[in-house]
Amino acid sequence: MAVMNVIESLRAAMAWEMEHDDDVIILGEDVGTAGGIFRTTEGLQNRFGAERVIDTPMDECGIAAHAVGLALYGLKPIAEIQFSGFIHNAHEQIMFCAAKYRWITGGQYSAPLVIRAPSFGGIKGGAWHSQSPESYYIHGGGIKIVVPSTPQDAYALLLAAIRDPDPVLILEPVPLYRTLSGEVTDNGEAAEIGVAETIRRGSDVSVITYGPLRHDVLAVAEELQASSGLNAEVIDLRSIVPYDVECLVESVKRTGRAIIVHEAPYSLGFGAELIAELQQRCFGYLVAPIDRVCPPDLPHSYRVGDEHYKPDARRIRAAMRNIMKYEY
Amino acid sequence: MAVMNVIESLRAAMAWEMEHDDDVIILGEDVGTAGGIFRTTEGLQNRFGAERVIDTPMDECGIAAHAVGLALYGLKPIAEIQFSGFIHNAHEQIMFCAAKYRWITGGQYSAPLVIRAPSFGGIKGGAWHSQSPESYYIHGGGIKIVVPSTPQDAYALLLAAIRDPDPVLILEPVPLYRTLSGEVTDNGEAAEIGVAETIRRGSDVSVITYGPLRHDVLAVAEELQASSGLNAEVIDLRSIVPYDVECLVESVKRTGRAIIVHEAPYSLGFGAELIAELQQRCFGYLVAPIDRVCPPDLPHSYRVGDEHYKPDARRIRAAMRNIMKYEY
Amino acid sequence: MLDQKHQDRVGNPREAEESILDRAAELGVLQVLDKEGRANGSLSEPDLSRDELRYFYETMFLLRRIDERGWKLQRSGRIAFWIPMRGQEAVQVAATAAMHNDDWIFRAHREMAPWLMRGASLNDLFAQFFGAADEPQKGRRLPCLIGNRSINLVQGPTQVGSFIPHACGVAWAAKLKGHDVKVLGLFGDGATSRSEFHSAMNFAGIQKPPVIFMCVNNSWAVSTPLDRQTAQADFASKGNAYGVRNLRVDGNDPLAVYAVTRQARNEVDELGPVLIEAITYRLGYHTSSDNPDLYRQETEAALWADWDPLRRTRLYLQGKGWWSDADEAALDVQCDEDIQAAIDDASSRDIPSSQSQFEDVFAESHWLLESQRERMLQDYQDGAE
Amino acid sequence: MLDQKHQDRVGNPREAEESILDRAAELGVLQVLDKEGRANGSLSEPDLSRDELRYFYETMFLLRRIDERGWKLQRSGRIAFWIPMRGQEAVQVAATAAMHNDDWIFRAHREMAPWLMRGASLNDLFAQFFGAADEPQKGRRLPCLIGNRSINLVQGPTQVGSFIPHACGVAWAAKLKGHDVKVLGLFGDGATSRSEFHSAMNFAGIQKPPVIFMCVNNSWAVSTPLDRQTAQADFASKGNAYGVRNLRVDGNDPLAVYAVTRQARNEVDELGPVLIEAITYRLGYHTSSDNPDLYRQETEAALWADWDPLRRTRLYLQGKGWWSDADEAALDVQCDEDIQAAIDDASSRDIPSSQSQFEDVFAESHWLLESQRERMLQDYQDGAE
Ligand SMILES: Cc1ncc(C[n+]2csc(CCOP(=O)(O)OP(=O)(O)O)c2C)c(N)n1
Ligand SMILES: Cc1ncc(C[n+]2csc(CCOP(=O)(O)OP(=O)(O)O)c2C)c(N)n1
Ligand SMILES: [Mg+2]
Ligand SMILES: [Mg+2]
Repeated sequence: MAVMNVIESLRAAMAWEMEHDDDVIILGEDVGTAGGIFRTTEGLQNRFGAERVIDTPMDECGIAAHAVGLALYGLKPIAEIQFSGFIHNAHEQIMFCAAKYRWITGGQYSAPLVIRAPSFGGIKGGAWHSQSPESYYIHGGGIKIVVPSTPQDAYALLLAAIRDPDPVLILEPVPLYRTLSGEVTDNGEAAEIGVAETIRRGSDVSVITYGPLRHDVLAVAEELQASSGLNAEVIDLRSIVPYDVECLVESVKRTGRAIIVHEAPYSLGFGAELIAELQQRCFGYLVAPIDRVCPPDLPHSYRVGDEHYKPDARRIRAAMRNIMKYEY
Repeated sequence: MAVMNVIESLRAAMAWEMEHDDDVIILGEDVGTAGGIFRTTEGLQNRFGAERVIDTPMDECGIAAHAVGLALYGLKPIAEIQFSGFIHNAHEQIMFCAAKYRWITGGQYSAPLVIRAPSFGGIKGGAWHSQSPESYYIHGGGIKIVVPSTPQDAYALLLAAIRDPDPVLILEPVPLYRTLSGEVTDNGEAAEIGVAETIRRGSDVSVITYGPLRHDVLAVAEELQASSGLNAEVIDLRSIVPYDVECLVESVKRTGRAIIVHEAPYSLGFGAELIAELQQRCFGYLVAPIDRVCPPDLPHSYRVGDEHYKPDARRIRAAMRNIMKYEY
Repeated sequence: MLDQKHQDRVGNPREAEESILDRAAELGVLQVLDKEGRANGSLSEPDLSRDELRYFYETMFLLRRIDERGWKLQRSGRIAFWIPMRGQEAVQVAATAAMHNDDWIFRAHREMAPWLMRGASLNDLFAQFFGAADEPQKGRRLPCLIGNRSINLVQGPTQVGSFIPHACGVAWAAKLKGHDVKVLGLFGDGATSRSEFHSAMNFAGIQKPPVIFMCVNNSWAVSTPLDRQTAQADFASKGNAYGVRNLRVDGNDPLAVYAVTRQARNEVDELGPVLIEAITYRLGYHTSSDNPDLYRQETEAALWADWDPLRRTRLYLQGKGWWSDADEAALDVQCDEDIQAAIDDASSRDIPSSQSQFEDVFAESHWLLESQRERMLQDYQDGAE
Repeated sequence: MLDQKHQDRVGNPREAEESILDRAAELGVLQVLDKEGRANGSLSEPDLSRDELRYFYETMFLLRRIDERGWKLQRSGRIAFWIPMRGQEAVQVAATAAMHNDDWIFRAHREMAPWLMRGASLNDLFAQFFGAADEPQKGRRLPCLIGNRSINLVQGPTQVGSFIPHACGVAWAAKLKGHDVKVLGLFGDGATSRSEFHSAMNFAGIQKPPVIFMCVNNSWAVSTPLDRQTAQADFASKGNAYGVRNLRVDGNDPLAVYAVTRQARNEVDELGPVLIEAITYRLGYHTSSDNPDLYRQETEAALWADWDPLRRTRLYLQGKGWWSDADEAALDVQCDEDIQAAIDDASSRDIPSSQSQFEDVFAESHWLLESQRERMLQDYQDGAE
């Protein structure tokens, strides 16, 4: 056990796996000599060589596409996209190449690459350095998505992603990179993809979230318990493809109320999918419509800032209070 | 009034607008000399010249990106993507350039291009020639989406798209191109974007759809009325960004039941968004969970075919019958 | 050529252009054979035996027959789609022969030679056209989009050009693993306009993986002629922008294609990747959905007829005394028989079940897919008429 | 240079490379000025008056002062971000001067000269850094991502290179409309790797719109040196792959940049687009978030110090007797005063309201955005502590 921040835990996971599996390689912009703009891969090029930790040209399409080829042959490439706001030119390569190879070849080939995408707001990043791109990678199928928000999850889910036989997109929590530390067991144990964590037990409402907001939601839940006795259950999804439907259904049936909180914009944010599924599976149990708290359908503005874009305590609190008061 | 098929009505709309507005130009692969692989732009290059009907290199990223530039300067480019399955490499250009220019420049510039994307299954097209890519263009905002499924709508919505001050994606119904004919008033009148059409009044369940399935859903509704007295309301959305929420809410509150039917895969298909919104706005009125009928989360298989992918009569019928029987 | 009505409907097909191959020497297009199949070109004859060359020709001949029968199957409605390869037989046969069987080949959409030359069966090939359940891709892809792992033949995603960096990445991986596996990536002139061509060339120039990029320039991308695809007169020299060696070869000359590809393969470890532009001509329609009359003059194909690879190869073999009319007649019969047998077999095979489409989305299915599958089956029951 | 601990942490910064400009003549890099600011180069002096040249220098000087103050504002926490332009002043000043004011300029991320030279105010520029509500982009973009329609200066989307085809498309549109409007598109060496560079060059070669592509080669893309960006030794000649004329120029020589850009503008209608590679060097950090010590030797900047564009331009002006120490001192004072005034003004302006972010998503808002806006306001009330 060691105390690590999120950057260190991600690095430890990559180092562990590179140490134990020669097929694991890293590629991306500035990941080698500079160790990545967040220093996530710092030291790895010196340790594993420039053949395994590769500085690429500034071409996200090319990074993803070459990772597909590397993976087809049997390597396990970890491709870093510098910021998830720059992933979009790789959309075709990720969703319609990597994610489809197994199916289109009748199971003959597959491209189990890992895409690391630093994501989420909170660093005054403006429209490109604050994105949550998951929705573009959920629809259509063929790629898994994990979203760790603690050092231990970062470690264990990145390991799981690397070992997974399918492509995996990992959305990393930029705002927590260095601000959140915790104990990490650096023993090469991977988490199971698809399993949520109930981080607070409660009986009044199920608040479902993922990403850095996990911490904000938890804080509001604690606060409301103290101030008003509202007893919320808080669930961190951790994986969004596939997600832990049993955990959610069990919780929502029990509480009768659900709120989804995420950083991606409203329309066709992942909340929409969760609501569609949960209203069907929990219909008779719901005493209020399922609510969602998320940014509006527009980009992140540098100067208006994170407070008025990503769900803040006020908005989470409002949703929790109002769902308890709901009457029809 | 003239009888036209969908191809002819689309062509008539473009011809009308090119005749009346010199700023309208067309670009895309094979749109000029050959008149498009579906012959939609047939004759337009001869009529309006090769400067206004432009054969481009085979580069969807470049087609969209140059259309952005042309639009920034004040032209109204209509960019054809040969099949919507080939739009994906233009995703960044469409969603993070065209759709964002107005906002990122503080309203100084905008890129009101039109993207014509032949879409939907039904021609044994396999995984790329049968796609419904709307979900990738809804999340994040900044581009409108229209989906005509009759010759008159094709005419009037394409005109509306060309005249709209914002980027518009028009998903054209490939399977209806030449199989569906109808009266079209070729008088330059555009439809209003954002308005649905209730194509069948009914009181038992609201079946909401768009695209070629409009016709399938209507047929099943008529059949079930005749065979079992089930009286379904059928709504063709026609626009999906923005969509006609008032029409939907009014209908669903009246019927108490809703089913969404579309050709895009399940997870984060547009149905998810509609359900999320409707379950909130119609909560107390719903007597059954909102259901969705759509393909599973996988691509279209050539040989398994359309019947087992896009919702067919059996699946639509089952959903309608079952929602009437729902009990909790 | 076109009547007035036709002229109003469509654009004006441009004047037929003479074959680039008529100016091969001047343009630096490498050749062994001249138009009449004589070894008169800039390259000397590669080291190929009589049997090998006969096999080249026989395979080219078979490809043409497959193409003709496939076209008819489509026209008669027995299969939904066809992608002609007529005129492009030499480049694919010779390039395949130049590679080792362990080498990976990424095909575009007109190359069936690797299938035939690497020991996969004709029956299984036709099974693909019919979408049989037991063909390697389980009947999922359009007819003619053939891929077969057992012979290291990859059919990438359907976006033209999207797989070029995959070819490069596979070669790079093989190099990192120290395997003696090279990669041949085949793509068209149109594909060079796509982003992925740019990415692949750029990465290849830097990383020097053992990949041979072969741009099969067949003069057209659907209706788009070369000068609407790029203002640069040739495709090979695009490699210079990326530090990638390159050359142009007569793609209708199997000896030349073999010679340059073989050399490229031999030298690729030492000298790095190569971009080979193989000049050929699409004699047929773009696909069964196409109508070339709208955009090109019929006379153009005639200008290429003398450069037909089958004709030239046959002349070469006859010149050597390695091919007789009797050989030709026997081959003709044999091809017809084999193809008929393949059609009979393939068309009687099972087609995939609707449930099979749920396989291979992920290595293991998950609850959501399973629930979608169950729901579909349930709906089939509940929704029966 | 690096202590052991440092070496373990990071990769090994490569050896410092001498300035490419030391080999300008040999490499065909066009120059007017030599290192010491004498008009000794391959190009003759362009037709620029004493006043114009003094204005060049004054603007370059002001740019450097802005950069220094901006950096400090960032370091002291008054603004969140800074993108240095130190060392790259000449190319942007001269290129702007060579274009007409009606011409559009697409900037990358290090060019502020158009803002200053086309009559937009210094105060408004600083207002952008502070994200003021009344700056043209409404405070939405990161500091230094400046755009201003009133002077035809476009700041495209933040994906590097994504706007290169937009520049091309604007020029194409102007040509179609018969306007005498040309376009200058500025982008870095790194941007050439992106898909959109490929698209823009390819379309430009074919359509010949009046666009001048200026690749500002500053030796680095964050930590990525040139030879990891492309195996081709220069960026200009990438134009050949697309039939786009191209040349290399000393980007730290404002006279040379002016001369070639002016000529390119004059000839662009007749001869088509040009790709100009302007060679300069990023003396500063990539951005305020960067740490160049991790990837490049400090000594490298020193090798470029003699090529500093301010130094050379000053030497040139002094050689002509057009610039004195007194001029320099006065300029220094003036810049400080103007900048201080701009900071005082800009930092006291209103910042955008939270509601302002809902503007400009579409030309007109729609029900969904409105309901999201109302819900947010309602939540602010209902969620108060
Ligand atoms: C990305 C993409 N755009 C468009 C298409 C439709 N399409 C199929 S083949 C083709 C032309 C390809 O031209 P080329 O690369 O020269 O190959 P050829 O067909 O001539 O063999 C086009 C446009 C596609 N499959 N993928
Ligand atoms: C598509 C994309 N990928 C990555 C980034 C992050 N990024 C910002 S600037 C930059 C380097 C740009 O290099 P170059 O084009 O040479 O311009 P320079 O910064 O040297 O002026 C990178 C990688 C980005 N903004 N966009
Ligand atoms: Mg071609
Ligand atoms: Mg640079």
